[in-house]
Amino acid sequence: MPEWTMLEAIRETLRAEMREDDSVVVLGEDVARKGGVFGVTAGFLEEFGPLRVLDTPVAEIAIAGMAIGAAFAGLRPVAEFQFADYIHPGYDQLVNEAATIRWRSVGEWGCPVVFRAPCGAGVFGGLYHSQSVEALFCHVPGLKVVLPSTPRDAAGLLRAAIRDDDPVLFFEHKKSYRRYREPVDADPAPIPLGAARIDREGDTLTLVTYGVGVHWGREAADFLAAEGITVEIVDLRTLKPLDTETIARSVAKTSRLAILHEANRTLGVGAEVAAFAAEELFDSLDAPIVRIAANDCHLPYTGEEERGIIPQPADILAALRRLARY
Amino acid sequence: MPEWTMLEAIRETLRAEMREDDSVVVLGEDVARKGGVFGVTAGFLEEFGPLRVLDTPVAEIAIAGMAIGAAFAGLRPVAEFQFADYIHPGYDQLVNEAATIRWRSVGEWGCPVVFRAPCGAGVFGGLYHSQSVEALFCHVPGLKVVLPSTPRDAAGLLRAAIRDDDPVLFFEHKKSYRRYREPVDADPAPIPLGAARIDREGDTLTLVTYGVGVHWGREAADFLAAEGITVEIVDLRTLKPLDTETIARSVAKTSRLAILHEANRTLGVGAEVAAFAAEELFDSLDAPIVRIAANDCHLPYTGEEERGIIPQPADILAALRRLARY
Amino acid sequence: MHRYHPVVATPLTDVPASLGADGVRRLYRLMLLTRLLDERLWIVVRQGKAHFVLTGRGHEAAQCASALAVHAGSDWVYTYYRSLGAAIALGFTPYEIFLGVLGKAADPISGARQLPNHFSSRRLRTPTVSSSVATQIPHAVGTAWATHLRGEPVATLCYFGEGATSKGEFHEALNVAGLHRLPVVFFCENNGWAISVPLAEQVAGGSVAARAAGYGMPGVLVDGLDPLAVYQATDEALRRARRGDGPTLIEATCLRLTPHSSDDSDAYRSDDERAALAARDPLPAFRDRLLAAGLIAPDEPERWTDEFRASLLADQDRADALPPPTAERARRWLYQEPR
Amino acid sequence: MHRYHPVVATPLTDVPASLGADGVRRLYRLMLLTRLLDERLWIVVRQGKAHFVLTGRGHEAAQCASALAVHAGSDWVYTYYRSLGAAIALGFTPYEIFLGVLGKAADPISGARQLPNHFSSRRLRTPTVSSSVATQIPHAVGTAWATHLRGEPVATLCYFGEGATSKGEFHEALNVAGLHRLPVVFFCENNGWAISVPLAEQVAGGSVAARAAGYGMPGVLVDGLDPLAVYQATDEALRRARRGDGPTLIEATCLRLTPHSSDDSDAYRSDDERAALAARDPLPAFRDRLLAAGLIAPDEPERWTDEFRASLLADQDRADALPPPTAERARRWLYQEPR
Ligand SMILES: Cc1ncc(C[n+]2csc(CCOP(=O)(O)OP(=O)(O)O)c2C)c(N)n1
Ligand SMILES: Cc1ncc(C[n+]2csc(CCOP(=O)(O)OP(=O)(O)O)c2C)c(N)n1
Ligand SMILES: [Mg+2]
Ligand SMILES: [Mg+2]
Repeated sequence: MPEWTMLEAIRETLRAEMREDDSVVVLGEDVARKGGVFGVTAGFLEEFGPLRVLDTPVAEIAIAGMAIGAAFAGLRPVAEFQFADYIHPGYDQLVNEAATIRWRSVGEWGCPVVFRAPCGAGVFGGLYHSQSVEALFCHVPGLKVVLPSTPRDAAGLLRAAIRDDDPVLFFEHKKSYRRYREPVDADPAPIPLGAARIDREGDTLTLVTYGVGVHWGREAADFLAAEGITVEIVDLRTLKPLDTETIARSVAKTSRLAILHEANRTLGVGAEVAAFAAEELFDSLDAPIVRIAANDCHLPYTGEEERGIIPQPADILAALRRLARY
Repeated sequence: MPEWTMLEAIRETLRAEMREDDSVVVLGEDVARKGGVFGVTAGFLEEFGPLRVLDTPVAEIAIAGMAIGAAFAGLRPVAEFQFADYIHPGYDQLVNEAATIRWRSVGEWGCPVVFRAPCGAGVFGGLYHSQSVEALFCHVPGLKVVLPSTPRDAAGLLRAAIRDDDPVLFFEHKKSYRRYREPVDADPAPIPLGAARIDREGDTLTLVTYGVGVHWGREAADFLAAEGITVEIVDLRTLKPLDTETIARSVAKTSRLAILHEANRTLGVGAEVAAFAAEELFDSLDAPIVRIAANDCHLPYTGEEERGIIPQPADILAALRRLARY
Repeated sequence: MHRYHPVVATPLTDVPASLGADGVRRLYRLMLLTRLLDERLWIVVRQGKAHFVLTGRGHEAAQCASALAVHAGSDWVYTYYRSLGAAIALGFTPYEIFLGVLGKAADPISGARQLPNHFSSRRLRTPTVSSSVATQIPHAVGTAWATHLRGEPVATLCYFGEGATSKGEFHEALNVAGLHRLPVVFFCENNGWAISVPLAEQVAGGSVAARAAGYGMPGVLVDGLDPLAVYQATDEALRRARRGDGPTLIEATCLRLTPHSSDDSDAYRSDDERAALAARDPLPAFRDRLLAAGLIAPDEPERWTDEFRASLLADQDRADALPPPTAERARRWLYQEPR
Repeated sequence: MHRYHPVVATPLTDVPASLGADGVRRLYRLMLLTRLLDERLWIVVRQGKAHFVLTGRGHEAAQCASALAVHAGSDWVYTYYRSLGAAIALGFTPYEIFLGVLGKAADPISGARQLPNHFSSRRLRTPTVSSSVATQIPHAVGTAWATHLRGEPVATLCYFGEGATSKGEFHEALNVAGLHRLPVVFFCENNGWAISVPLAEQVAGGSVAARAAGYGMPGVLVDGLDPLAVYQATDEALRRARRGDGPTLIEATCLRLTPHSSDDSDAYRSDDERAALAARDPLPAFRDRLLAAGLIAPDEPERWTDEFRASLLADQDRADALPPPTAERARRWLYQEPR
């Protein structure tokens, strides 16, 4: 089994899908000649040619809209937004088009498109290369939203996303791209969309998180283990649909729920998880729910100021300790 | 005091602001010759001329972007999106531009623009004339989001929004436009953005809602009063920033919280209210939080099918009864 | 650089070969049927049997003639909410349209989820379109990319109004089509109004067809009241596309003989303006040309009118007898269902 | 309909009157200062003292000359992330730019919140711009609407790259400017590349200036390596705008002599291509013209270079001594603060 970073896992899975299925195509800014700004599609132009690996103009409406139109004609496009921050110009095509096609045609047409976008902060990118935008799509029926944390998950989820018959937003945290390598099946089994994963088991409290939050959570859990606090980490993997069953099962065991994400707190994914728990798991909860999230702010160029917004290790530890001891 | 519908209150307040302050201008599709598709700006072209009441092409990026640019130059534009459903093409200008201008210029520039849009269902408008999109903006720092339920509130909130130095999304539910008349001060005091209002007092449970939900809530409360259940209705009025203090005060009294909105449940505004309560009011709560909201779906042309999505009076009553008796 | 060129009215002695005399008769019948259906739909709304209607009265020549140039079921077609005539010419039936307008579950287009006349048919390769103006234009370019990539000798035809040309979608899509010489024909029905906003405040420069030059593609201005000129222009453009010679932008000047929709008062246009438009109605003009050329018999227009009226009433009744969708259906097809 | 016309290189004997010999010397000094600052900034990044830089090497002629035609502080200017030379010519100081690049709280442009070189100054009527390509173009049109409405005799100048012309923003904005003949000048710096995508896959038809005709405004193609031609074209366009004669679209051909940014490998261009570009560097060319015309003395270029280098190092050191922003500051100015 090859050892891959998340970036490699995404590249190789995408490549394998394109080899296997002629209808899988790639489009976006700088995806061909340059192979993408992070190198996700490096080498694709040479292997699959300029029509299946299409360098588009700087035109996000066209990227999203063409992917949809190509899907009408039977392709399975994987469209790249260069950064999640630049998905907003294509928002109408995602929300008013991709999300509604199957429903508005009572099942006659579909939209099997994967919209990929690197997201997340910590790279000195300023407010236009740092955003976490996933929650902006979770309110919209008809979409699916995925955000993997590990190389293995990325491979299995991307495969599932490409094979899914509905539009999937597939976000990739830039700080997870090269975080570490792990053995990944080069022919990975698709991971069903909508299935969370228990990243590690624990009894004291449940930490629901995803993406880079999983890594933050692991670090915190390692720390807290020494204090006798065992954290059960639920990696959501898919943010829409939400795997409420796995959350419920974990909370039934721990009776304490914390939610962690890099995205802004207000109406972040954590709000939905908390609301679900406050409705459906109320009687299992022994303590207030805790959300650990960005401090509702744009993100700056400097690391110093960014620390005033994004949850820091000490914040996470303190919040989890408080919850454990409530 | 004149008796106005909400539509008239909005029209007359906007007119009064334009009379008082030359820098207030209006732009949008069909706002001049036609006076807007709902007549909000009827007569404005004649009074203020074609430069202050600008019929734009069908171009939502331009509507939002020009309003922002005009604000840079000292105007206070009130930009209209013809329907909330058509705000999505301008999303980038709202989220990446309007919302960030003050922050990214460390206070040197601002964006005193009101973005108006009629929203909401129940008018046989199908999926492109029925949407409730307010939650899609509440996750974004730097924006304010307002959605009034009554003529009086609409007047005071619109005045505050126009005078606010930051970008305000001002949604107007189409089913509230002509619901009823009430006396409205023709020179209304601005209602501070971020202040909820207790629409009616009650002891059994707190119903946090806004917009058309307030009217649904009133009907339900009337009904339940006969059963000895008294509902305290909190009309949020401003959805961002959220008036958590008023919510907390009411829940401290009733110990039971329901949230009602027409917008989709998942990551609707109710999710944030519920998450806040589950974090901060946990110890006051005697029962699980209840969200009453649309069933996560697009909205159809026919009333029959729409009833399968939007909370119906019976659903609201049943949910509130269950909560009261928990 | 391509310059845009106007298509001159085709004399009837010079009927396009691929259309033929039978085709011309068929074209007139389609326009007539469209018109009668259009009138019927407004009556249905006025009678309170439907909530909303939006039709293409004054666009029949442009719509029916251009759609007849399509290889239906092989070429791809993106319509818009005003495309009633194109839909009828492509093969949508009045019965299907009544099902949508009357809000019936059996509506094959959208199960009465969309507002009426948002056409969709897999059989006719007419993908579902939304009400969000211009969103279908990049879709059409994506479809053309797909057929080009697979080397299929088919074209994609994309309809929209002149108001839609003001949207970013129009520009981004035409740019890509021009860059890759994709097999797509952009067909703009310029009726001079986008709801209440006239052409002079919609299209800077005043010409949609002239924009084509900026995208390196031919721009064609055609009299959208002359069905044969429209047929010829569209037929040529579709053939160019099918044989790999790239995209075309066609601007067909039309009339909007009704308010924008049944929700619109039309108060921003004067009675005089409306009368002037009505005097240019393409339908009687084409009928008279065909009568003069002897291509239709003197009694045929009236006879056809009566026949169509009767069949439309029957269609309406048949549709009206069916049930609306149920609340229980609401969340079906949000996502793919197990097959 | 306006046709686009190329501006022919201005002979040095024919220095634009409003610029004058002193202006020409000043222009060269600004270009030189920009270039030296540019080089310094890349060194700063290479030394690990800053995270990121993006400059306009090869754009100095187009940027400095066009900005000199601005009535700074009266006209409005929208820059973009590559506008280093325009910024310097408008009146931003290298010290201010170092503050941003080095991530200092005192950065007056954005408090080091934005990536470097996202210019903003109330004094210079240069509103803050984002990294989201082309978003400033509708802003410029809105500003022009505002000044037009108030009857002010000022123009708005809006800079962007040729990649930005592919965005819907460009189209929607130019259409409105054309419709209402707003006092705005669109200045496209066409360097042939949008990161790795060349002009041939970016601009269908190949010409940005030619797009102007479709919007009913003049399009001007100018050699962006010739500062005097650029000055003349911009000066004329700004005057037209100020006197109420409407918008202009200028396309200035530039070179991108660096990678897109310090994060870019430039691997998609060959060494030969890069060498060919370097051979056309506008800076030595302009210097030699000025020397030949006797407008600058033989020793001046080197003397100025040394002076600028020294002052830049001093600016850098002065900036570097200041502190970064604090975490506590992060949420300030999200909304208006009590004054
Ligand atoms: C994105 C968007 N904005 C606004 C509207 C509201 N609207 C519906 S039709 C229309 C005018 C379109 O005019 P045009 O393209 O000329 O088509 P016509 O109706 O004249 O055939 C507008 C503004 C919409 N449907 N979509
Ligand atoms: C909306 C948006 N999409 C994508 C990007 C990423 N991006 C940054 S610069 C750039 C290329 C712009 O090229 P051009 O307009 O020619 O300007 P240049 O950098 O060549 O001066 C791209 C695609 C962005 N910043 N904004
Ligand atoms: Mg029109
Ligand atoms: Mg460029």
